[in-house]
Amino acid sequence: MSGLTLDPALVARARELAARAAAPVVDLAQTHTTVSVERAVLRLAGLTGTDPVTGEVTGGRAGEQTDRVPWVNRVVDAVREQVGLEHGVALPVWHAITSGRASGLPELAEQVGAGTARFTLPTDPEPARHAARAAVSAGIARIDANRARREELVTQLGDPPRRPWIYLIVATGDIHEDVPQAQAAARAGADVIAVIRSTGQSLLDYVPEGATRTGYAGTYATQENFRIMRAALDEVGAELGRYVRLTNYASGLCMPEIAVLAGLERLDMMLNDAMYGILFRDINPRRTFVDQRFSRMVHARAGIIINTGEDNYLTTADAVDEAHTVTVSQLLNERLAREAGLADWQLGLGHAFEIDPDRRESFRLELAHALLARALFPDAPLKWMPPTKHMTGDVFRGYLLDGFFNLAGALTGQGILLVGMMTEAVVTPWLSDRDLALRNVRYVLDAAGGLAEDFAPPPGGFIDRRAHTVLIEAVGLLERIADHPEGLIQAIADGTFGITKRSPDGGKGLDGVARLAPGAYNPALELLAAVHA
Amino acid sequence: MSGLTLDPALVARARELAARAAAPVVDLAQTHTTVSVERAVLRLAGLTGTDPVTGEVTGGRAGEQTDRVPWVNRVVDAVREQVGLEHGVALPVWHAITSGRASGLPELAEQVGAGTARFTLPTDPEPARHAARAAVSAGIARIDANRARREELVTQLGDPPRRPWIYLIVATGDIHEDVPQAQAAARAGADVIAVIRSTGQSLLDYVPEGATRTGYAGTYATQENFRIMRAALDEVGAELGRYVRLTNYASGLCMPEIAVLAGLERLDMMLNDAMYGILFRDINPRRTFVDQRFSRMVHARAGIIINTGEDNYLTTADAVDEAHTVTVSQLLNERLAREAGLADWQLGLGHAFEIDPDRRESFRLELAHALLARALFPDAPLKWMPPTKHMTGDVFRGYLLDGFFNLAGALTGQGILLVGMMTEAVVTPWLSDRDLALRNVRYVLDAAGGLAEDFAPPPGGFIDRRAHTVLIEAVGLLERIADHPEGLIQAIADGTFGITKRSPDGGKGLDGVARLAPGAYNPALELLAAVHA
Amino acid sequence: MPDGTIVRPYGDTTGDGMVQTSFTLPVPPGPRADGAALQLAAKMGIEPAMVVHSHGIGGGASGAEFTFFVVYGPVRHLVDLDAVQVEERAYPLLSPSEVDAAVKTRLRRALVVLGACIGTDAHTVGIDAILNLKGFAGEKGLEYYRELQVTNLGAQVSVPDLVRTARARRADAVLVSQVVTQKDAHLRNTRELAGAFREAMGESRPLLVVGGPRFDPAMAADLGVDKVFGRGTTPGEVASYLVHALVPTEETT
Amino acid sequence: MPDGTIVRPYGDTTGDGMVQTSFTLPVPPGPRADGAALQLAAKMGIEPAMVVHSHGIGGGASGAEFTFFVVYGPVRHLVDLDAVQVEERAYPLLSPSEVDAAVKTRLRRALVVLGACIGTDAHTVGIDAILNLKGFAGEKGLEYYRELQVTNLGAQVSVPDLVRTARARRADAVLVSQVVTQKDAHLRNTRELAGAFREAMGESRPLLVVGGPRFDPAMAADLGVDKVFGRGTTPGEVASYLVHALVPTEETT
Ligand code: B12
Ligand code: B12
Ligand SMILES: Cc1ncc(COP(=O)(O)O)c(C=O)c1O
Ligand SMILES: Cc1ncc(COP(=O)(O)O)c(C=O)c1O
Repeated sequence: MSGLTLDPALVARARELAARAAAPVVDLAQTHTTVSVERAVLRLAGLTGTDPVTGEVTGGRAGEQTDRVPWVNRVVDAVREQVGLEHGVALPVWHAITSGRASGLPELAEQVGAGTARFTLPTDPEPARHAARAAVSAGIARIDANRARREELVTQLGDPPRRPWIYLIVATGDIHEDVPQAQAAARAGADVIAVIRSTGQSLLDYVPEGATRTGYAGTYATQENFRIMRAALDEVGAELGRYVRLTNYASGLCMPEIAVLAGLERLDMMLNDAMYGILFRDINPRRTFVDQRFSRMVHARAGIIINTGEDNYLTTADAVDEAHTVTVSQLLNERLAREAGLADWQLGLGHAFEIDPDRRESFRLELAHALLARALFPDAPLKWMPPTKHMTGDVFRGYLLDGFFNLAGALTGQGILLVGMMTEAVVTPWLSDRDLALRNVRYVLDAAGGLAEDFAPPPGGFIDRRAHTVLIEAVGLLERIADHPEGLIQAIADGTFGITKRSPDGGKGLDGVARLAPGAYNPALELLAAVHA
Repeated sequence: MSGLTLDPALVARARELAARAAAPVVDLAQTHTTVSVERAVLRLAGLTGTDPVTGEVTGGRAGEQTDRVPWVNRVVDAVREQVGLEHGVALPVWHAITSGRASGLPELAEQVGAGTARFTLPTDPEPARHAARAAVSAGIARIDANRARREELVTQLGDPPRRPWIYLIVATGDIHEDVPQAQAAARAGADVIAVIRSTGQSLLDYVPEGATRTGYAGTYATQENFRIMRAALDEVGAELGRYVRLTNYASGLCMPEIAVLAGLERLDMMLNDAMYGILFRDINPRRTFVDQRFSRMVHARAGIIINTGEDNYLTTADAVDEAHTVTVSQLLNERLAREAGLADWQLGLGHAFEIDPDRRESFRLELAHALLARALFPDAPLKWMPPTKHMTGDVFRGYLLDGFFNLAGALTGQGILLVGMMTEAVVTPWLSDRDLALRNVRYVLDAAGGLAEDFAPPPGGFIDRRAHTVLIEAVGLLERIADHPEGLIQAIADGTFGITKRSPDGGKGLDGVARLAPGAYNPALELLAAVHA
Repeated sequence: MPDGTIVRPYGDTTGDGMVQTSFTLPVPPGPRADGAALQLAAKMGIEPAMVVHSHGIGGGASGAEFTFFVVYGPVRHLVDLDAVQVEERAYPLLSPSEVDAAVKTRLRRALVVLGACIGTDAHTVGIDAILNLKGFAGEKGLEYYRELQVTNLGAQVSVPDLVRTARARRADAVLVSQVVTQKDAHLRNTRELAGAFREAMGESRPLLVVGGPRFDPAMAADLGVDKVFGRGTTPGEVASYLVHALVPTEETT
Repeated sequence: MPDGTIVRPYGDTTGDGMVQTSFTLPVPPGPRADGAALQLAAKMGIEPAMVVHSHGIGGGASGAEFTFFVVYGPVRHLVDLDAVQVEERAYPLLSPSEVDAAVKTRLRRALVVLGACIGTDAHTVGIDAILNLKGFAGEKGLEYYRELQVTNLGAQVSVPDLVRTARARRADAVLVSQVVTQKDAHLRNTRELAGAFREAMGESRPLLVVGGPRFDPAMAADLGVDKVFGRGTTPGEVASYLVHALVPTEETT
């Protein structure tokens, strides 16, 4: 494949504009904390467990385990009532411990449960800081150990034989059905297994616990489910002599906590994008941008590859008319990710094969868009998403379309290929859909993978012209965004992405945000910043 | 698409060798006649009709119309008994008429039926020659009129919007089921409709008559069936504003006669290849090579495009190991076709997408072979055949494979694309198979047809190297064939093509061949030669 | 075909009854598996059935535990077209101006329409296609209609919230979308919706209309709602239905 | 699964019974057509069925006369694995040398095998795969066996000719291939074959073995032949069967 040659000046200009457009978001994230960020700190310090929930039920059936509120929520809520969130929970919590009111986090949680816990800010923060730092370091040490273990296993078992990596979704709702399906998929050639979440989870302001069997169109993301699937994939990986990667989803109201759990259970990739939560889950922008920064710092430390959600825009907006909004979002996500300490190899920027297949030259337009992303982000893996919007119940046509999607992935050197399902418009994938889909991928990569050698879109040709048009449109849009003091936040309010408008003060979870006060302390941020600063 | 650049010297050498290898066949054809050639003469002179057959039954049910022996057979057999075939039937037949023994062909046929006909050679051949020439001219005039009519309709309705032409097979066995299916196919985008024949027909030493409903895996080729389908396609062509072409099959024991009927009923393409009959129907080589020359002269006059059968070799031989035998056969067929007066635009040389799809790089190997044919025969339409041998009952995989076959056709500029069916390994195509297949073709050509612009196999690259390897192997094989006095005929006996051995004296129909005597006369040959000589 | 009203599937000849089917059985591949597939095909009425393809799925050390099959053959069943129940549109298709005219002249006030995706379903493209100006399949959405006062509450709306809003806004019609169907979530959610409105408002409840790609329009009664729309619905159909269901046929005096 | 011997199709959960099917009905597209498809699906035991796709086929002026459907849903049927009849191989698989040894020591003469495609069927790849040296799936064909005297008559052999040759050559076994199945040609031809041999040679007829991709191995008796082989047969299976059927188990003395 002879890539595109882009005007370097134009590319530099695009990045500089992206930095300006993202600045208000970075500033926001650096000056605020959230309930989920604080809960993540307690999780790093090792606090787990739940007690029965009272009140409203979301997700699975009533009184179910997935409805039990974790202690980390109880503790953070209690601290917030008594001293507020603006200093972070670390000082009041470890002050309670260092001052001997509780032996440790578990006992403290029990006191909270019993309503006997009392939180205050220490006059001398040093002892509390010190204790907090020590506790949190333990969690970070475990994350570091997992990262090392991954590198060890990869050298031992080996990476997938070729690019793109084959990424496959499992979604029965029942972790115990997911396991055999994930293992079957790995045996059939999947390099990466993603377990998507139950439809409701990203709106839960807590992370359920335990092994779960009651998700809708997805399985709950819990630490225990992570552990079960990780073990299952390690087992099949050993059998296959190939390290099989595990993916889950951080986006939503609990990005920081899920990021921590992913690090603690050695997940390898995480869908992580505040934009997705804002646009498609109506989560409050301020809340999730703050959460996103923390969660990405954790991912950076854990050596996890993030996947962003630009592909989703094309399910609500037209893939040709709005192609440039994908490029703009990718540039902004790159900026925000780097600021949080992620390296380029960790940036699975999203894009998708979503052009109406009945449109003339649709395949070549896809190639143009895919090549543009490839040329703009040469060191990022890139997440290449299959057709979904224009898939229909005609599963034969769908199977063909997925084949051409696979071909486009091979021709344009995508890093992560999300396997498309012929039943996309019908059901969540069946065992056989996944198997047939992997056979499709195998045929295309084996038989035509090398075609990249013969693929040479001529300068000034259809593909080259289209790619440049999109880049120019993207720069134009970035200029308009960067010129506004609120930058990206305003652009979202204007409905720039996925033709969906979201205001900075609307959506779910705003009440979980607090502006940091002077002297606020977050041991995790301190420890994580230490590395990449 | 930037075609291959072949070494002109090598190409010239290949053609010169092909001419030498084909010489014995040309000589054979020029010095012999067959019962079918002579029957074709009578058909051109307008003799039709049958009477009930006695004796062994082939094809449809006993006593059925398809078992009735045509009068042309009766007459030729009678002449042969009484005066032999070596002078051709024209002189004895028209001598009987000019000398007043019969008013014309119909009465003569009745006399033959009644056993009262007497045939002798005229002492003065001129009157008989003259009458015969006049009678046959009438048939040729009708063929000329059809050719003119076709050109008229094409200018009126227009040709297909683009290349490749979409070629589709209909095969219910019942002409009255074929019609609606053919019309449905045309409406769904087919440019060319082929009605394949009942499994037994090519072994019949006569052409059945009338509208038939009892074929197996195909419908009988009869003049009436030709007429019915021609009318049906003209009707739908007018509706669609696009001339829809009709194809049938000449190969077999009756090549000359079926060629005549095709000319008389304005068919547009004919499968015409003695090699197919020899290798896959075990028809005697001498018989069918003689028949082939006459039939191709008729096609040349009728402006019909022939399709050759090299693609079939790859169903019995390996498509990679034996790729060069396809090239060799194409060069020989080109030579034999030109000698019979066909222009390059009439040469639908066959090749196929038959490489094992599980083989690495199989798709690029296909592209190499297809490009080689394209480069060797720049002015021939080329008939691009879909995967058949490696199709399985996995219809989803089959649908995908056909999509890549379609892509290969578009990338390499094939002229005639035979639409592949996902049920290839299961049943003769269903109505829905054909419809889905055409949707497949439409998607690929609309969405990716222009990709040829970006397809540029680099010199010295995988595709270029493979194409040259095949060409060199082909020249090597041609050298060995040309060096043998019996040339092609010996090569066939050696099992060179489709790993099937056929000896010059084996197979069906040898008894229908006669070496021409001095003074032999064939008015059709005379009239047809007149043009291209 | 045998007789206009009795038909059979069509492969390549009238009446041949040919169908294709594929499925997976939790049985390792082999003759026994193929036999099991034939047994199932026979129970489905496919006879003689051909297992034209089968391959194992999964299986590592233990060998594949599942087999995928493709089966072809004729079904013995006849289809009686007379017995087909179709949700025939019992009302005329009106143009936007006709809808507006009907509401204006016969209802004499704007029609209040509320739309939402309930539960945890975040798929709004469908309801948006019906409600938003942009519309669907070339037809403008209900927001385009002058006489319809439309509010689109978006996705993930809880049923209690929806009931509250409907009462507050005096909604004439509540339009609800359900796209996620796994474990019949759409059916359960719709029943919950109907129940909640019945409880809260009884007879005076607004017209309840649900839609989504996997709904069977024949199920309205069974689900306790007034109307169900399936895949490919257009805004015009919905607007026409609203007039039919909510606007008195005679001018109100 | 419920109980080892009772299983249901597997979509994404044990016991969900999910299947996919597609077919064409001679009905113009529309709600009535979809209803007809649902009726057929119900008769096949798919309930509740989802017509997830349908489009018209053909139709010019008159409009499409056919509709193609894709239907998904759960079948109510159970598959009883115990009730599955499988043509379990009732004989051991032998290696070429074992076959030769058995024939040599126990039959004490070469086994005469005749192969052909009968009727107008020109598909020889299948029979060649079984007979020719080259063989199939890595196994050498019967010609490779020292103790088997094989003649491959090729394609388009008429039944009378075949009977004549079999008698002349004192064939122990006649192997016939049938690939074209349209209008059940393969079944009719096989019955004709069996009849002709019965008539001509009665009890003393050679062993009759037929094969082809669309044959159901369970049909041998019904067709009047000794053995039927289906898709994917290997030469070794056939040779082993010949020994089993034609070679006395005890050494002949
Ligand atoms: C777009 C899309 C998304 C977008 C949604 C964006 C948005 N703002 O809507 C995003 C990317 C966010 C998304 C996310 C998910 N999705 Co989604 N998504 C789709 C997709 C690709 C297209 C749906 C669509 O827009 N169709 C176009 C519209 C116009 O058609 P329609 O919805 O059928 O609406 C028409 C009719 O049904 C009717 N209609 C619909 N509603 C109503 C209401 C009324 C009142 C009326 C009158 C008519 C009506 O009129 C409309 C116009 O004709 C489908 C796959 C597919 N191709 O169908 C999957 C699909 C619907 N998604 C699915 C899933 C599982 C999810 C996730 C839950 C996956 C996960 N666990 O992460 C997430 C989470 C979302 C959630 N919690 O619900 C599944 C649902 C499976 C099932 N049947 O249960 C599908 C089928 C894909 C699959 N095979 O897995 N998805
Ligand atoms: C190759 C081929 C041809 C070649 C045949 C060359 C030759 N010398 O054999 C050519 C190009 C000549 C050809 C022509 C035609 N073909 Co054809 N052909 C095929 C094709 C592509 C592959 C068949 C094959 O070789 N399979 C590979 C062999 C190894 O598999 P097999 O035959 O199943 O044999 C195995 C088993 O069945 C078993 N077996 C088979 N026979 C026997 C016998 C014994 C004794 C035993 C023990 C075992 C056994 O063992 C073998 C090894 O496992 C199929 C489509 C497909 N992919 O299946 C169509 C196909 C068989 N052909 C078909 C048709 C209709 C024709 C034509 C009649 C079309 C026409 N009207 O022009 C013509 C005419 C031929 C005729 N009169 O019979 C149809 C048959 C439809 C049907 N089911 O009725 C098919 C299915 C294609 C289609 N979908 O239309 N064909
Ligand atoms: C970036 C990103 N995050 C999260 C999700 C899934 O989120 P949820 O679990 O809310 O459906 C997606 C959906 O594809 C996504 O693209
Ligand atoms: C050149 C040629 N002639 C004839 C035929 C068909 O001949 P028959 O009717 O004998 O099957 C074919 C088959 O594809 C062919 O390729």
